[in-house]
Amino acid sequence: MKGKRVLIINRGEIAIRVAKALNELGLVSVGVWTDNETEPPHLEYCQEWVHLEGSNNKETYLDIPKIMKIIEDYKIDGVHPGYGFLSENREFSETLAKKGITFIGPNPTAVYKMGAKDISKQIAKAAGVPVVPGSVGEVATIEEAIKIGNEIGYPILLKAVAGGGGKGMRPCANDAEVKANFAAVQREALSSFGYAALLVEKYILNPHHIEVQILADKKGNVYHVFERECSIQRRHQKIIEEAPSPFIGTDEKVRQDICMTAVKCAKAVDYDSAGTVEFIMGEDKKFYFLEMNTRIQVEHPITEEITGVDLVANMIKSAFGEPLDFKSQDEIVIHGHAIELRICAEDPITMLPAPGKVVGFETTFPQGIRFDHCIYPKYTITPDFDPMIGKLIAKGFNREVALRKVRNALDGLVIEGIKTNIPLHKVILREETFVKGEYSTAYIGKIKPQDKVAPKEDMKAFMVKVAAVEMNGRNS
Amino acid sequence: MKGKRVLIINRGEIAIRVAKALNELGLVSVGVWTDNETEPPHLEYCQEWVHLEGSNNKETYLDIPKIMKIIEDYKIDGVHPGYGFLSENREFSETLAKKGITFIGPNPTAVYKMGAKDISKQIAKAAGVPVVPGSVGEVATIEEAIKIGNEIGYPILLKAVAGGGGKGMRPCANDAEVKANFAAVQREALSSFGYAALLVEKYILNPHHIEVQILADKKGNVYHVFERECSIQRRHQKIIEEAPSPFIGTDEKVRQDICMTAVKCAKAVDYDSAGTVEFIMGEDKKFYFLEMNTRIQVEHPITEEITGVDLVANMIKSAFGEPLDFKSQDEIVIHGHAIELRICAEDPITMLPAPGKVVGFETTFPQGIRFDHCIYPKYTITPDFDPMIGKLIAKGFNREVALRKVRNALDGLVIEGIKTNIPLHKVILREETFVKGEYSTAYIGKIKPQDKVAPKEDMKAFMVKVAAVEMNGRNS
Amino acid sequence: MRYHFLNQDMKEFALDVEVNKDAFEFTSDGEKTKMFVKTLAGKNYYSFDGTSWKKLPALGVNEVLVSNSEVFKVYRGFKPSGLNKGGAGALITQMPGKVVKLMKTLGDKVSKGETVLILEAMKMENEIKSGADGVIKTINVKEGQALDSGFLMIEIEE
Amino acid sequence: MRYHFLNQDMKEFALDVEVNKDAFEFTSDGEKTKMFVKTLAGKNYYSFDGTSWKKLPALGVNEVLVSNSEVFKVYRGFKPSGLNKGGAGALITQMPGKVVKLMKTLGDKVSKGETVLILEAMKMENEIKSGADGVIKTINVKEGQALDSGFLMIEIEE
Repeated sequence: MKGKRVLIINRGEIAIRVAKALNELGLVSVGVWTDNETEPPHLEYCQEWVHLEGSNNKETYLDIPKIMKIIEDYKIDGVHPGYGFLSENREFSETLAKKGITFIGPNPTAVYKMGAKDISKQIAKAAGVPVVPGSVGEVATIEEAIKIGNEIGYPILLKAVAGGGGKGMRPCANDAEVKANFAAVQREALSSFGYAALLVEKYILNPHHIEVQILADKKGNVYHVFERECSIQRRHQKIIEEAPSPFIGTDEKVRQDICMTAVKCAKAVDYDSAGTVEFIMGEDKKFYFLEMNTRIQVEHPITEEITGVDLVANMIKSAFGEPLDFKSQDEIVIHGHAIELRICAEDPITMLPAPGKVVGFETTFPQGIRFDHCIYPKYTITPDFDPMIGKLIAKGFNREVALRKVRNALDGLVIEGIKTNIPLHKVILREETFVKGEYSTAYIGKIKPQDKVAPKEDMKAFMVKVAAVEMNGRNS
Repeated sequence: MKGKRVLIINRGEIAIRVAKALNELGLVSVGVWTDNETEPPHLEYCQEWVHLEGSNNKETYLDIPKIMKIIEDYKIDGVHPGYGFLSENREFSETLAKKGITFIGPNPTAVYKMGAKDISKQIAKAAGVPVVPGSVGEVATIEEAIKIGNEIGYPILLKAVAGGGGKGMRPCANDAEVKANFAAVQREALSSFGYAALLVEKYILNPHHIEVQILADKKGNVYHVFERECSIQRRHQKIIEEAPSPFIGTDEKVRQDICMTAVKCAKAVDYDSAGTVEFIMGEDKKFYFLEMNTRIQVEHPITEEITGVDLVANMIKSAFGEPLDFKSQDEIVIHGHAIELRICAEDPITMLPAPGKVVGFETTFPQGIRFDHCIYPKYTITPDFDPMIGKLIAKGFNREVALRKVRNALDGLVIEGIKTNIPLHKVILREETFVKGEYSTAYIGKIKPQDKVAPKEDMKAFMVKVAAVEMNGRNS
Repeated sequence: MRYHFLNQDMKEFALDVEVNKDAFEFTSDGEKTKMFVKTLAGKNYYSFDGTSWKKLPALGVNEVLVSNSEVFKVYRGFKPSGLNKGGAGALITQMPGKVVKLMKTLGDKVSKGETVLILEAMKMENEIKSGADGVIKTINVKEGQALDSGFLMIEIEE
Repeated sequence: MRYHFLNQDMKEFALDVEVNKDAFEFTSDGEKTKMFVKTLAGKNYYSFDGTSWKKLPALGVNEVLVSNSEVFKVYRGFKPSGLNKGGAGALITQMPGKVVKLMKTLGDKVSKGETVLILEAMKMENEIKSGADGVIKTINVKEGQALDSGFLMIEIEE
């Protein structure tokens, strides 16, 4: 494996994380720069720099023929896709396989099977993994919906087939509510998606998003690296993650159950890399398969922190057929607690993206903090890329210690010149139900921590900003 | 405990480490600056800065009346002494106790009992802890020495009472060698120390320096936080430490034994803070008590890394009578492996101190690295202070991973303008017996890694330095 | 030295600062506040009481200053006269973005509320609507162009 | 531009560098080596082949350059004529230190090998001995004074 040349076809903090692992393992990390990001900070960690021509993602990180050309020109042996972009693209992984290039990720069949939502659910079901109960296919009439409601038990969700993002769906608690809502959801579906067909699904109250990290080698060994709770979300995107899950807590039976179920899912598609099986868990701790992400995930660091397993390095080793760092599931144990905050360039109240240019950046962290990021003074966050610019991760002996550390770290994180969600995180980290660990995916919508963010800091904060400008001018 | 004002009467990396813990716990960290270090980097982490007048250690970090004055003037509630300076000074801890100031360390009696070498050995012996077998007091004649040699078993060490630093001591394998060497050691003792009296002590071949971390509260609960191996030493000072000990390895019986023996020692002096019990271990894995350090130690981070226990935070909590992060010994487990390299301003070949001014400083580390340091560009290392300027710590899933990470990190650590032992560490980390973990305190003397350090780098390294100067000039 | 801050809603306030070597004196609404400053090991620090110190970020002079959810235009030492030129007919970017589509050309008639162009900011498309009835007088952007915050894209003559 | 390097044993070598915008050309012992340079995100990088890049530290211009165990005086662009003034009678610090004790005063006779002053460097005392028989001509230090490396402490007239 040593000396192999690996192209990182990604940017930002994940490109840095991957480059670090490649360098450490003795491989050659090859990074790219594009015309709409000519000075990407990830090149700091890449041993070689290649120009990927183009000024938007379609011309660069998504352009398979162009990437294949670079692979040929620069004698690349393997590719790490990071997350997003081509990380779960069947065509890309198949093209690489045909050319004999190592894809640092699962085999193309696993990518395909888990990539298609309906296929992945069928596979999970066939493997004996619970999926959210509901109709098989479209539901045409109110009567049919009521029948299913009584079969699977209320509450149920009436949902547009083409739906997503909260539109075209309504919960119903009994037959009467189905009758009252059916036509309305159909109309909503038609107007929003141009297609009126509905599905019926069990409605899970105050659900938890819990996912299980999988790590597998090319010899059929599939391990789980325990779970993460990612229930703090806005716009169906995670902003805070924890490991282990405070909701599962000390219930080792449920923990074992969900983790081994994830292994079952992964084995069902002959999974052979790092990946994540996502579940939805109800208040009764019953869980249902949602999907499997066939890539390294944003929130992988919290799992690394509590288990000591270097997921990215092991993912690379797996891809090149090297043995993993462990030989049995028993070697992987949870140790302490980790919390990750996604630091995003966005308005802390509206939570809408807010690109811009960083003009000041300082960190003063306690012990036990990891900050995976791509920020530097003068860094410009363009509308082209994801607004997530860093991940602040704290590890502690227990949840209380981790919380104490991440709170102190957040107070020591200063990013000037752009809006960030730091003020929002500050509110959440001191909010009672979060501190107690008693939250579900309904958190942001119900508790509304964003309403407690002051739109503007006090006058002293402005004095500090003015002083920072004046002092900086003095020193240069 | 929150809001208490704590004076850190130390400097460098340990002052930073302590300030971080104080801030995180919600206390007020008060740091000092002196006339021979007016811009100490540790103030970056201190909330308040106090001038400790004086231009040498005697007038500053060792001046108890001056420190007591500051404590009064600045309404200080507690003091953290770090390591060195007044950390193990009985007078200081007693003076604080009288004034009702919290000393973040053990009670004065424990400091005193463990501070006096002969008393501490007696206490250990009385508590049933093995000490290195030998004569009780001075040995006047050859016959007496031979008698003891036969009692405790050869080899033995003839040793000047006043000895130290390798002078005035010779090992003897049998009666004949005692006869041959006795007079010579007496002469050496007389010429070196002005005092001819000798001791006889069991000679331990290829010994290992193994120490056990202790953490205790003020309610009589004493815990061990496992062992560290510190056998890589030069001039009887540690330069590389590991946890857990590769020599103890998977021998859980010995590990339990040495750790519980350390707890016994600590309990014998009613220990009530963080401390370390040092042992010498022979090739037969028999171990003997050396001394107890009643302070936080330089190498505490490797224990923090493998156990997840924040030693410094817990030491502070203990001092203020707060409960520790755990309630039973079982909660503390080893998880992975950690290695620490002490980065010193010294010649990498002669290993002699080499103060100077840092003119360039850059780090490019893999994941899993912790660098506790006080280095910044333009930092001047004065002859007044310890040459240790940083500690490079790697944690890995196992020793192999930790070694891989620390090796890669070391390659990414650039300090220009002063001599450092980085080139020496680079040799050791690739040297066979070290890599195998088969080394004793004889390592530096026997393997002589310093001989493999090139006195001068190649011409390309000079080109890089020239380019660094030219490019830096261009940017400013 | 007077600093003028102007937010997106054209609300403004001022902060006076007297810069000395070791301390700044601020005046806001007639109230004076002293701030001590110090440079240590290459970094800058501030203190309101002379004993408690905190780090200052190395903050480059910038026209824009962000405070939680509000963005302020900063004018150091002067207050531009034409501050309120941004009337209903001036379409100014509120955040950086990229022009996806121009719906009008020069001279076109537009009515209040009509979409004039589409601006993409972080994967989301925003319809930029005319604030007045009138005629397109100037177009300062083209499709595909990336814009900073506060950029005057289009002017409409009422 | 020629760089002269002189180590503690007065051994010297030179390195020529031609500075261009994107590349440096070095000449050492007649052999040419090209180095590419680039600035990225506020940091400097170098490459000998144009594809493999490594970070350059922000290295301030300094008179002293350290290479593992050797310390070099660096002369950028010139070679001082009086380089070899440091004869046996000139006592020059080899590392930074502090003067603990002066054993002689101006005009005192000293013989070769005799201790002239005691210099403390990192908790260790070093006796600085005369390299020649002679008379103390100049004393540039006093007790307690902290000295940099390469400082001419005392001159002895032979």
